[in-house]
Amino acid sequence: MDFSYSEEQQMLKESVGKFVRQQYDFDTRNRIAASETGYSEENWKLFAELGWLTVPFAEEDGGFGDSAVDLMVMMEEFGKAMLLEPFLPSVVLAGRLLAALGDARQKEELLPALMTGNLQLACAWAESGSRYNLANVRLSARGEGGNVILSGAKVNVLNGPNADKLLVTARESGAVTGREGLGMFLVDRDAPGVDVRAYANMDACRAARISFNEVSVPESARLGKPGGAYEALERVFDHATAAVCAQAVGALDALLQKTVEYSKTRKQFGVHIGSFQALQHRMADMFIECQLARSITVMAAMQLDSEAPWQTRSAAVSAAKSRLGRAIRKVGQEAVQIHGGIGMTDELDVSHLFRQVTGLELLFGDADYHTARFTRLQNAG
Amino acid sequence: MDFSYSEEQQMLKESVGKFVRQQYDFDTRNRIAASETGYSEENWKLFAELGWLTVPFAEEDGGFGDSAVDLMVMMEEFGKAMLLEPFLPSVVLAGRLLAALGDARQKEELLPALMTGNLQLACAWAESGSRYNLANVRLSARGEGGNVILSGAKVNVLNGPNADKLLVTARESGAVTGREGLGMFLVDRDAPGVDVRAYANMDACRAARISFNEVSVPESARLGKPGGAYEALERVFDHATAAVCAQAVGALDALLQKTVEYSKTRKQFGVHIGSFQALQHRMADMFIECQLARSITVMAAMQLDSEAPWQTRSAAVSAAKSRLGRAIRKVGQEAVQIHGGIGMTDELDVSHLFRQVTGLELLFGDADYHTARFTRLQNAG
Amino acid sequence: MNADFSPEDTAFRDEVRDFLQNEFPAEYRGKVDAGIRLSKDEIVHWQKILYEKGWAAPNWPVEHGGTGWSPTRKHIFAMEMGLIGAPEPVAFGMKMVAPVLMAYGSEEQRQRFLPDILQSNVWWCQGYSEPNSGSDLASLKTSAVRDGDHYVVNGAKTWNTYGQYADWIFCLVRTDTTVKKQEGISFLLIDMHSPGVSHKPIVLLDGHSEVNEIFFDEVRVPAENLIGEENKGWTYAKVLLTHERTNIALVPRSTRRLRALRRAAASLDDGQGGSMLEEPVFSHRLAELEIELKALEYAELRTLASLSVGKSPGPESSILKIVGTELAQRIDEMFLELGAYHSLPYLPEQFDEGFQGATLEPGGLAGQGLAYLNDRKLSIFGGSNEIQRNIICKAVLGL
Amino acid sequence: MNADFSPEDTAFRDEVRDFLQNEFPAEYRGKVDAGIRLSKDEIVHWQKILYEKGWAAPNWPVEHGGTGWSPTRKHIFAMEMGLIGAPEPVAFGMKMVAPVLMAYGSEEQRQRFLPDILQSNVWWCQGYSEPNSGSDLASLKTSAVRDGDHYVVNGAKTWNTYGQYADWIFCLVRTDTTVKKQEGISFLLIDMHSPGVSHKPIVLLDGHSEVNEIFFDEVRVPAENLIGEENKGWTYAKVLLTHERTNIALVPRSTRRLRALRRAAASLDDGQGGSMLEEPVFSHRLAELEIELKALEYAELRTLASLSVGKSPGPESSILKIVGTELAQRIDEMFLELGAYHSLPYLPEQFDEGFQGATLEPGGLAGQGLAYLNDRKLSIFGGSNEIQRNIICKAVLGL
Repeated sequence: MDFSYSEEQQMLKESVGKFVRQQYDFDTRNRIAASETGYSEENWKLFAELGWLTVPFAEEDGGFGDSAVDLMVMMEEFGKAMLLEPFLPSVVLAGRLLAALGDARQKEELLPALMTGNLQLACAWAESGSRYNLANVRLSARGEGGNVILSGAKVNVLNGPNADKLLVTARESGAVTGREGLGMFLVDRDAPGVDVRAYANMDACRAARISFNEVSVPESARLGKPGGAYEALERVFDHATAAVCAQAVGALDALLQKTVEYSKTRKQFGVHIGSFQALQHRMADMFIECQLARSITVMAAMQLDSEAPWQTRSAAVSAAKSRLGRAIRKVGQEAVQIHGGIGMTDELDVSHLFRQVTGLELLFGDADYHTARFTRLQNAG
Repeated sequence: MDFSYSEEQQMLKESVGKFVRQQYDFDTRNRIAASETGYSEENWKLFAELGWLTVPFAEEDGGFGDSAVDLMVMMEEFGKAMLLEPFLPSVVLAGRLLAALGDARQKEELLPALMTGNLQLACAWAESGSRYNLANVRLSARGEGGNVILSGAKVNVLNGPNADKLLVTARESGAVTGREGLGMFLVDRDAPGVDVRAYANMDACRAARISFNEVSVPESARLGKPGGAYEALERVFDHATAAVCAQAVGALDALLQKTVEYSKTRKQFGVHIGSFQALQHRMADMFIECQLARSITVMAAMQLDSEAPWQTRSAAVSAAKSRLGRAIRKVGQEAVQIHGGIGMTDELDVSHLFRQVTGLELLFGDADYHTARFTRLQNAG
Repeated sequence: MNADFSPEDTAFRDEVRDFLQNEFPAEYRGKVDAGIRLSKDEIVHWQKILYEKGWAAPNWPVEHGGTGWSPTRKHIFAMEMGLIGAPEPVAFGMKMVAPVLMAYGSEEQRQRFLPDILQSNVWWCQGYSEPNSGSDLASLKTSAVRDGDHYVVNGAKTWNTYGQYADWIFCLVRTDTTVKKQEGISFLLIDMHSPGVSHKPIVLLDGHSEVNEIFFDEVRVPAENLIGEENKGWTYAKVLLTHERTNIALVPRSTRRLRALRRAAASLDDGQGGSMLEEPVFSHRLAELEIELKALEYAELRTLASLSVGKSPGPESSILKIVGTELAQRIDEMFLELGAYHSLPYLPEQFDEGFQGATLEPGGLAGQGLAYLNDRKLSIFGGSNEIQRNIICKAVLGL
Repeated sequence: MNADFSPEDTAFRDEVRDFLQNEFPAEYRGKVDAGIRLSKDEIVHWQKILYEKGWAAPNWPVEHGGTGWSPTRKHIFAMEMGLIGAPEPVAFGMKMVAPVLMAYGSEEQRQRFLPDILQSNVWWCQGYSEPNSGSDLASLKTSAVRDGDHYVVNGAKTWNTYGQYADWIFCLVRTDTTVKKQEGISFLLIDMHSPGVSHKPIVLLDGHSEVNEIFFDEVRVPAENLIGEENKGWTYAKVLLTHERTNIALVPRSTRRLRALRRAAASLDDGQGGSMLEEPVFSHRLAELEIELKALEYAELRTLASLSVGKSPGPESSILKIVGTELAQRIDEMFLELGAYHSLPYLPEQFDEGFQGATLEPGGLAGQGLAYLNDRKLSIFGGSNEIQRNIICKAVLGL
């Protein structure tokens, strides 16, 4: 066992950390959030230049190495700064799905463009009734004259408004919740029949509700085998879930730090509120939550990079996301409460961090969902 | 709606309160706990003289009126003093069962003796695998030549070691968890085949594990109709459960009061520990728990005495016992923790109160059991 | 003790229920159910309906146009209003400044202000907190300096709920800076339309600005607008803070929301083939909240009952505030969880009057993600729950 | 970062596992599984087996007979010991007084005391807390007055775990009453068989007396038993308090108990026709504890790893203490709930050596009700969790 960062990881951490500290302060972030696309094209180009967009890909795909620990290092810094650029949905999620399911032609056509910052992707997986079950898909795919016709609707398509292409899960056969019969298709965001309703999520990142009204795509738009997308989907989501945990760890640390700092400057009844023992012990508990959140996120990343059976790795990820859910609830709420009224306002970054972590709490499954998944995976082992 | 005590209730409260304050201090209680029978025969006679043993019975049975609120008033005081006398198991539980199920002859024979303090009863309902489900009974009753033969074992028979007669639930027909087919029988504690293993519970009250090895009783020992004991059983247990809630309310108040007092006298780091805000806020939360516990216990008692359908009344009792379970956990643990090491010791009443409430937390069903029962009853309504 | 309503109270409940069914406009009810905020005009219109019925001020004494109801009836009325989602009278006039006027105002002040409050002709807001005072209310700095027949007011107030709608504000102002902080405070009524008064909306977690900062720049206030004696304002404010905190436990609101939660859970998929109400862990937590609500409801009823026999509510209201707000927040959490991805969209505008688009969320979930965010205020505003715990420690436990 | 054990560490784990399977006496294992306490003789016997193997002191440096293991191997060893239920070396000698001797004792003291600790020839106990000191350890009053070549000790110590078995006690005593309370304390070793030493068992919540009060009445202690300098004892004790708190998180123990809980739940009826493990709410909570244990285990591993690169553990050990003890207590709560009526009997004697009767509880539940009671101590002793939170506030958060 080894808990130290490699030299490359140390460099990555410093590089990302330097960027967010120097070029991503709260005001800058607010300006980006208010812009048309909700992210900075300039930053995106910079990420590509710095090679960050290659991190979640294997070397044979032209990537940096696809290590969950590398990703953790980056996501933590992104979380601290509440990064708006669609690294998670476009690269970690959709990009890795493409790498996992695409054939040589598809990968050659798209992955280099993605890694050089010239292509935006989005994954459309969730539906109104699916909750967090990746296999719960009603959107249908049926063959018609050599083409595939997609009909249905997706919700919470992260980066949907800005994506050039969508990776869409579709039911080809089997029951609504069946793992078999799930297909994956590449669809142009502007294709006829694709109706995008764009909005912002709590964390100010852009998302969309997308309807597919008899959208026709060629067979060559299929990713992977017919009806055989589920396994790769689940594994890619495990990686993305671990990345979300790391993002939350960074954000929770920021919430704790800002709360402690505020408590040392804010005076009430003639003394700093940080001198009230009742608040002190609650901040100690916030610190404990942050440390446990970090520890279990490290575990998930290390396990993902290990040789353990997939079931063990998935269980580790679910353990982490479940625990993060509880840590987010506690640290987030306490940060706002200890700040008092000012912590409720749009003016202070605390309220934005709180919204970010609340979104992360639900993304890819909340604490209850992942506790149940952990039990299922562990008992199967 | 009316939340005030009647004059009689006020008198009852004062009479019981005076007794426990003047004649039931901690040392006296410890002496009684260490005695052969674990309760005071003298006190029992006094209770009879004061008419307390008639409280849970209807006037037509020679009782005081069978009001849940009356019972609440008494049990609260008993809980404060950690009363050892078997009022709950012998009178509230077994006595009321007898009143509910017995025929005129059985009642005439036994109820007056019970109310004058000359008879001790116990109810044997729980079994090793039954948990809190009253209907889960494996102990079998089969007819044989006009007699009934009982075979099986009961656990946690409160007052079992001191009871003259046992009221025993037995499976006459139906599945192990069936409500139909449940019979109730009066058995002499000394009857052949009855094997009593006596011990003390956490609260120092005596209990027994009792085996019934082919115990033969006449048909006249049956209480109620063949296989028809369940409904009365459940209702009597609702009353007994509300009484347990009231007992816990008294004990929790005592725990809070002792903790607050201790915090005002115990010095650490040169000041009273009660001046530490972190402890203050935790004591405020203990107070809140005590108030909510009291409020919901009042609700259960008032509902039991109301004209509401039984389902509503039972749901109120389960709501109360569920909430009490949580209050007990919190107030009990905090009382010990805030006392520190001294709260762990046998010398201080706090540890005995903690053991008492821990027992009450489980008796007749813990928080989870009653939360589930509440849901079931409410959804059926 | 007796849990049953008397036949008269039962008849009263039926009367209230019928009245609300018939008179609370269906259009408003639809908006409330869909999470859309009522406009000022709509709220005022509804209050005038209550006024016509004689029910505008359940807690006022009869001589000022109140109802004279027993605590049981007040409870019944509040519960029925809450269950149907009808907005309560805006508290700042009806529940906050009015009792102060009745207790400490001059006869002239009462006649001048109370009728307009009762008839909802005038909208009040509260000027207590300041940007730097927080829970330490008495440290307020807004100054009122006597100048002939006027006070000249300078300073800023914050967390003014609905300040943008208000015609008048009741303020705590500092009239003496040379004495202990509590002793130099006066209670002053200020016309919001006076020159020098301005306000700035504060955007909160849910993207809305229901609260404001109010600025006073050389505002001249007639001295006749002073309540009671100069420098006695803290006493009046404190009495107000412990009294008249009816419905602080939010029982009717939480009752309505828990019922809505149960309905929504029954209609939503759990993603595995069942409904969320059948999901055992979710359903267990829901039951725990329903049980907590019962405990809270009876705690409130017991408090009301002890009031009716002449005792003061005192620190009991701190319990109701703490438990009531924390329960309301836990209900919000359950809605947040129930919504899953439907809880994420941040579209404050869809709950404004006049929003044209379709909401994103399925039935029962509209705005619940935002409600979770916004209701963090419950444990902060109105005397933070930390302050309430301090009150319990001091007033009850003697710590 | 790398989660996998190296092949060498895997081989080491197998060696430890085999050794424990073969050498930890089956009789002892049966007792531990049934919740029966091992006697002093049995514990000493087991420690001597470890000594023969060279594993008696995993954390000691090699020159004193320790193992010189890496943090990973120490972790493996502690985990395997915990999983089989083998008692750890009694901490007072091995983990508490020994490091102080190594750091601050004279060469003569080391040679005199360390070998007997290593070989478990001598049983130590701790004399820190006093009846009136509690968490405010430095307020201790037991006095040691120099009289020629001796100190004369008077006073009382409390919460002495296993004081009834001990041959020696290490004590904090006051040698100067004229200075700041921390500055007049010395660290003294006292032979428990000296005239004037007596002890009184303290019965705790579970009916047992594993702790004692120790009284010193004019006890004459040779001055050569003083560690380091007079009046510097607080420094030595403090170093001890933050260092060498290995296994403070109770990870191996909690791992074993959670596995036992899962096994027991699978075998016990839920009263409704299924097993308790199938009961969804129970099973959900169980999973939450298993997840908490993983977080704790990695928190501990991260702390150990940072130690191995030369950093001091410092306040991290406070986190491990708080989370570890609270998790252990939550496991106890689950056992309590699982047992239902089987958790109620109060029969301390059935877990003593030599108890003849049959236990009352079905398999897996023996003594769990008492364990719940007894383990309330975990958050009180060893520096209460309140004190640990204070340490975090001061040392980490700068509050």
